[in-house]
Amino acid sequence: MQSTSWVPLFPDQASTFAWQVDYFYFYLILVSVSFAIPIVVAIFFFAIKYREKEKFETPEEIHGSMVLETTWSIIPFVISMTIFLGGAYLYFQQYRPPADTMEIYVVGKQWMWKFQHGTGQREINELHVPAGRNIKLMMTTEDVLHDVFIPAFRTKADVVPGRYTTLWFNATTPGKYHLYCAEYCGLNHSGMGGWVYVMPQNEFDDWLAGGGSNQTPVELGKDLFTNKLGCASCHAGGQNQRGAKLEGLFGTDVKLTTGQVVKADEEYIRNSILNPSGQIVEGYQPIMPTFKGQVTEEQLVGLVAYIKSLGSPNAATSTTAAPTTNAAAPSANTKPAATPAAPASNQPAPKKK
Amino acid sequence: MSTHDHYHPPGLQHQFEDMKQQEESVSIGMWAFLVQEIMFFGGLFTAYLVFRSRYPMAFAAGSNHLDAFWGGLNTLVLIVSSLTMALTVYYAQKGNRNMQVILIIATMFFGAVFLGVKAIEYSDKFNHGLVPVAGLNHKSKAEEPAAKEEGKTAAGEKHEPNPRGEFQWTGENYEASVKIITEAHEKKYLTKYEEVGYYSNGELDQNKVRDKVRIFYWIYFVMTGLHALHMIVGLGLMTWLLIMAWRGTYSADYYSPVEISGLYWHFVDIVWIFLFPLLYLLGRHFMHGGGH
Amino acid sequence: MAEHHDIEHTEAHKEHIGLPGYFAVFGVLVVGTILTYFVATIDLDSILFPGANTLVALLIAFTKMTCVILFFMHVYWQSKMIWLSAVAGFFWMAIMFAYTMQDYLTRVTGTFNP
Amino acid sequence: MTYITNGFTLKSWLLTKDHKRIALMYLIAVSVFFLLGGLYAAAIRLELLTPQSDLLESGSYNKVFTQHGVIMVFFFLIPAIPAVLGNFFLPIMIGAKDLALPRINLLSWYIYMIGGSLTLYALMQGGVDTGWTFYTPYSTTFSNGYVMAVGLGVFINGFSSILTGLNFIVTVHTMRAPGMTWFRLPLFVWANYATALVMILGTPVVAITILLLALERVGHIGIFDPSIGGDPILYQHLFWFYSHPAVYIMILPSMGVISELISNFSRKKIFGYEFIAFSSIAIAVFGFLVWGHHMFVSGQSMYAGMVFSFLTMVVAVPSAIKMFNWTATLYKGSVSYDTPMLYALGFMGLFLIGGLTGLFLGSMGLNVHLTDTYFIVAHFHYVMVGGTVMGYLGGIHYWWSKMTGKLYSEFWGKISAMLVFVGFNLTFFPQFILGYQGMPRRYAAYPEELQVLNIFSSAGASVLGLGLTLPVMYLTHSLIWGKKAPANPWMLPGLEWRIPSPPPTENFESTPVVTWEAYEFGEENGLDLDEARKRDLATV
Ligand code: HEA
Ligand code: HEA
Ligand code: HEC
Ligand code: CUA
Ligand SMILES: [Cu+2]
Repeated sequence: MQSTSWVPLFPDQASTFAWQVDYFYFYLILVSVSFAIPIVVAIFFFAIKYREKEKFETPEEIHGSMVLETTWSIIPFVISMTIFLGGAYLYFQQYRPPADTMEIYVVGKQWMWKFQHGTGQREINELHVPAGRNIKLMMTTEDVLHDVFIPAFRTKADVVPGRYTTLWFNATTPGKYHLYCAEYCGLNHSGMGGWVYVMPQNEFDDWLAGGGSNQTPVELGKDLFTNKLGCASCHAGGQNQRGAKLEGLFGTDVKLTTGQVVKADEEYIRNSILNPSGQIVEGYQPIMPTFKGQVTEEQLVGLVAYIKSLGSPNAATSTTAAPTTNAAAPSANTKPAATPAAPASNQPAPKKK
Repeated sequence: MSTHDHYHPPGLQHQFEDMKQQEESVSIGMWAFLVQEIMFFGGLFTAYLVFRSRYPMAFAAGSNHLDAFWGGLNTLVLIVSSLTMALTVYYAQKGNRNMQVILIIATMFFGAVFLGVKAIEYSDKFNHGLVPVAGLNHKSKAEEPAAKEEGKTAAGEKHEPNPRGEFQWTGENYEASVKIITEAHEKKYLTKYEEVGYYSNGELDQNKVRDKVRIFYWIYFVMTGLHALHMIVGLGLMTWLLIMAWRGTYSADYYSPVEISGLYWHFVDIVWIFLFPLLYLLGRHFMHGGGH
Repeated sequence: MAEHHDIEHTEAHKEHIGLPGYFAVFGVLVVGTILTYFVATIDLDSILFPGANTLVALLIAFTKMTCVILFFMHVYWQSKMIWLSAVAGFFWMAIMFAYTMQDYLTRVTGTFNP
Repeated sequence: MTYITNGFTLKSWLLTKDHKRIALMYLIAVSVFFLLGGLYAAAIRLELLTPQSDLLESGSYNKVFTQHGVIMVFFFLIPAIPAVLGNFFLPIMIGAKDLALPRINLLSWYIYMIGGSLTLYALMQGGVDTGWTFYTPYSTTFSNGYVMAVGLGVFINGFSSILTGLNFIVTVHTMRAPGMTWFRLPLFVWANYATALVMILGTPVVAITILLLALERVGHIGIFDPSIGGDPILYQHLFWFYSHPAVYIMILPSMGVISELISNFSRKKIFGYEFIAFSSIAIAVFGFLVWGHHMFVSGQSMYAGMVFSFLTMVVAVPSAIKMFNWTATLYKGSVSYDTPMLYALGFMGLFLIGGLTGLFLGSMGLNVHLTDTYFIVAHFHYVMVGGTVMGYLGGIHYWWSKMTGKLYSEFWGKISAMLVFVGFNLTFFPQFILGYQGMPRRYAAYPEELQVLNIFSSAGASVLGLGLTLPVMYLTHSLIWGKKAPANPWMLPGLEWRIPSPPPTENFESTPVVTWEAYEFGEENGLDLDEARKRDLATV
């Protein structure tokens, strides 16, 4: 990760707020140090100079001093007012979006972020924005409180169910920055994050136009599955997984809550993604959200390919899909041949870069 | 100062020097307790304030269905019991045992009447499906085809079918709230929260209105419920007081338990003095005065 | 011990307004209740100003409360300490109202409920 | 006969109305909770050694930090100083035989135990995962932990706190010995009085709030749930209306202890007595007006935020006054470095950092970046552990000889005070940096680049843990093998040092008459210094 910060152990500075907040932070550190050092020095100095020399000796009495008391009430008060005013000024900037903004809609959901651009583009857990534009996020959530937090932009705001909150920023430096959920929202709170990509305007335009990727379908599917669409937050395995186990799913018979048994072929997987509530696997809750309208056909192909690559019963380790299943797929999907593209098991996760 | 084995008046606890100190302690303690009680109810009043300022019309609609007659009656009952309580203290100070006993019994009687009336009101809400918790209302079967023809249930009264005991805001109740809300809407009295809180796509939305009214009923039940709980505790206190007074424990020198219990009883009365207008009355003029 | 205690402990403790006084207070309370009921059925909001009904209802309730506190609860004759705690409770509740409402009344963005 | 030997049966303890015995019962209960909370802390730090959530998967991690917070705040820190040290010493320090309402005092212990047991039961059944703040709508609608049981535990426990506060108020008003005027009260008493005000005015609100939360959870009515017309932010208002003042419930008694320690171990009247006394009251009162600083990013109105931020700055000033007066007290004193004093000096340093970083958070523009990150975690551990726990330990050491009649090992005492100080800083200072870098709190897994600082923090926690375990060992050891304590080992003027160690049940043979000011080391205090010097030489 490239660092745009000029101080060690410091987060990147990538928005117009960043340096303001940082300078204010340094001001507070300065205030703190200039109070702390004298106090600590005084404590040490007095404690050593006036240490007990004779057991139980009684030093001279000192009476309080009104002058001192007034001084050390007024000075902190005045300084704290500068802190208040500076903070209020920054805050009003951060919380009042300017007039000319590019709006992006944000929906939080346990535990993923969904973004929608004005042009209709949708993203999950990733947000692409152009540099140098005022960007306003219109945010809400489907369930509990969440919080959009982008440290490099020094800004965050809670996302509250039942209403819209807003957040705006002007990203200055192209790069890739952390996006976190900073309001506790349950089980996978720490997994509810992703990346913000700041791009120069022209690259952003390309991206909006659907700049192609040169990943194989399985790579693409894996990327979508683990990062972009957040499938992994339910299907990643581990004891607490809420979604059905997908490893070794392809080609098996699946028992639905209706009692029906269906074969897990491409069609079935595709339907599971687009219309999850249509066929609920036995033993699971119908909580999987629909991804209809959020995945392009190309991405669907990738997802199906990836899930197939997760292994099928009659191909224990090697994940080349069994020809039988391939043949038995009367898929509406246009590119069934793309499936056994690569042995995904030794495919390293596409490093986020 | 006095040594330890001086004369101990009855009721003096060991940590105190004399009766005066004990009485002061107990009285300050009770007042501190009452402050605590005020803040306890204060949280609820804050909730009331927030939601009433958001959805005044829904609150008016909900309030109109409460029976101000019963509420007013209960206010009077409580005031009488407050008087008898005050008189109890008066006679305790005078050391008059018989009057004490009679007045405590009277206080308890009125307290019980209050609770009885509350029970009547609660059961009315239960029967009309106005308890805001799903499943805690009168469960009336979905109308049988036969009953449907008659349009009446067995009880002879028209009941909304409510098989799962859910909160109901239908029929006349709903019509009345529609009337209030539409009128306020036309005269532009609705708050901006109400504009989105009652309407979907420009149409009054029955479910949304119901939800807001349910919040009113929820506040009504929690507030009056907690108040009733305090009354019950008060009755327990009175029972104890009655026994002690019966035994002639209290005299002109030692009556602070009576006084302390009195403070509690009056406090509970004060809470009701506010609950009555806030829950039963505000918004009533919309019904009588025909809106703004 | 008495010399520094906060409560003036004299016979004042036993003071009260006597039987007629108690009944007078009782009368005020009853009248207040009936009054508040009838006022509530009049549409003061359009006669006077919006919120008048609420204001009147609360004023009556406050009067009733004050009567109960002062006379039934004997605060009128009590020490400063007791006055203070009686007032403090309500004052603190008012703080809670005021500071909570300052948020609700000044929110610019965001209505709640979809 | 001392209060300890006055009856040996279990019943004589469980039904006692003696404030000193109740205090010891609180001490035991509170320590158990502290140990448990500490174990959870250890689990947190172990998990955070690695960026992935490997030791604990996120479900368990969420429960662990929630339970750590709930236990530490509600069952350890809030009762710790008032219910243990306050209970024991407040009556003695004002020359009373007991608290004004001993039965209520015992009741408060039982309520605490019931609330605590309920919570423990809930933890054993499966625990909660809402965070100690129980934010809605997660806690009402989405969490499937034992929110109800833990909420009920906290609710019940609240009343124990209220009763303690009530008792203190009454006691300070009516039970002072002749001559013990308000301005002769030791500052520990003032601090506890101020705390008691907060307890009475604040705690009922959190009680009702939790009740509402519970009702919402069973009934699903909608007061906090926006999907049916409620407002989750109302919950936050009500919660913080108590929980901000609650942080002053935690710190004020500790500040009281520090005033005692600084003044007594400098053998000098405290500088600016009235200012310290009134600043406690000011903190208690103004502390009620700032709760919204926990909600700057919550969707609360900006203007409300501004008012809250302004007032936050205002409440910082009384704390500043205290700091300066303590420092000035050392000037031209006769400072000795006994274990309690080491804790007091440690407190000054750590609370300073904690308080100053509080200003960072109170300033809205910075708060936006810092809230819900480890900066907050560091801030509140600096004030709660660096402040309150240090003060609590200082107080326990200071009064140990009086409470138990035994002397602990000074050597080990000093070692442990140093270990705690060093370990503490190592644990929590790196968290400020982590926080500014943007590490969100309540995260079971975090980005890899933050691992180094987290390892520092976990390493520090083990030093800290060791430092805190030592006192448990040598204090317990001293109960049996410790030297017998004299009535006044440090020749101090307070009333508690004029009665035997441990005190008799009635505290004083006859009601004392106070003729000296607080912290009076001059001739007027009626103590025989030479006598003490001789005795001290004899014991060496
Ligand atoms: C013992 C407990 C304790 C104490 C005493 C304090 C004291 C203070 N706290 Fe802290 N705080 C907590 C416990 C405590 N806090 C907890 C537990 C949380 C997190 C809750 C959660 O979300 O889980 C929290 C969170 C918290 C927040 C919210 C952060 C957020 O969630 O966004 C804020 C914001 O204003 C804040 C501010 C302050 C301030 C200004 C003080 C002041 O009182 C400090 C005053 C002291 C000083 C200022 C130092 C001495 C002064 C000087 C040396 C002189 C120089 C002074 C000046 C120039 C003014 N605290
Ligand atoms: C009093 C309050 C208190 C105390 C003392 C502590 C003590 C510690 N805390 Fe905690 N902490 C909180 C209050 C406290 N904490 C709160 C309120 C939260 C927020 C929770 C939330 O987000 O909801 C929190 C959260 C919190 C986090 C953040 C979790 C997250 O957000 O993901 C971390 C991480 O490092 C942490 C660490 C520690 C550590 C290392 C200690 C160490 O200091 C602990 C050291 C103690 C021991 C090791 C025990 C030793 C004690 C004994 C041996 C005595 C036993 C006695 C007998 C046997 C009789 N705490
Ligand atoms: C909110 C949790 C959640 C998310 C996010 C989620 N799923 Fe699911 N998924 C489930 C659950 C629960 C089931 C089982 C119930 C059902 O069939 O709907 C399931 C079932 C499935 C099935 C059928 C499994 C079988 O055993 O028959 C497939 C295939 C699937 N999901 C793929 C995906 C893909 C691809 C994504 C991402 C684009 C995804 N899921 C995202 C929860 C989730
Ligand atoms: Cu979403 Cu945390
Ligand atoms: Cu706070």
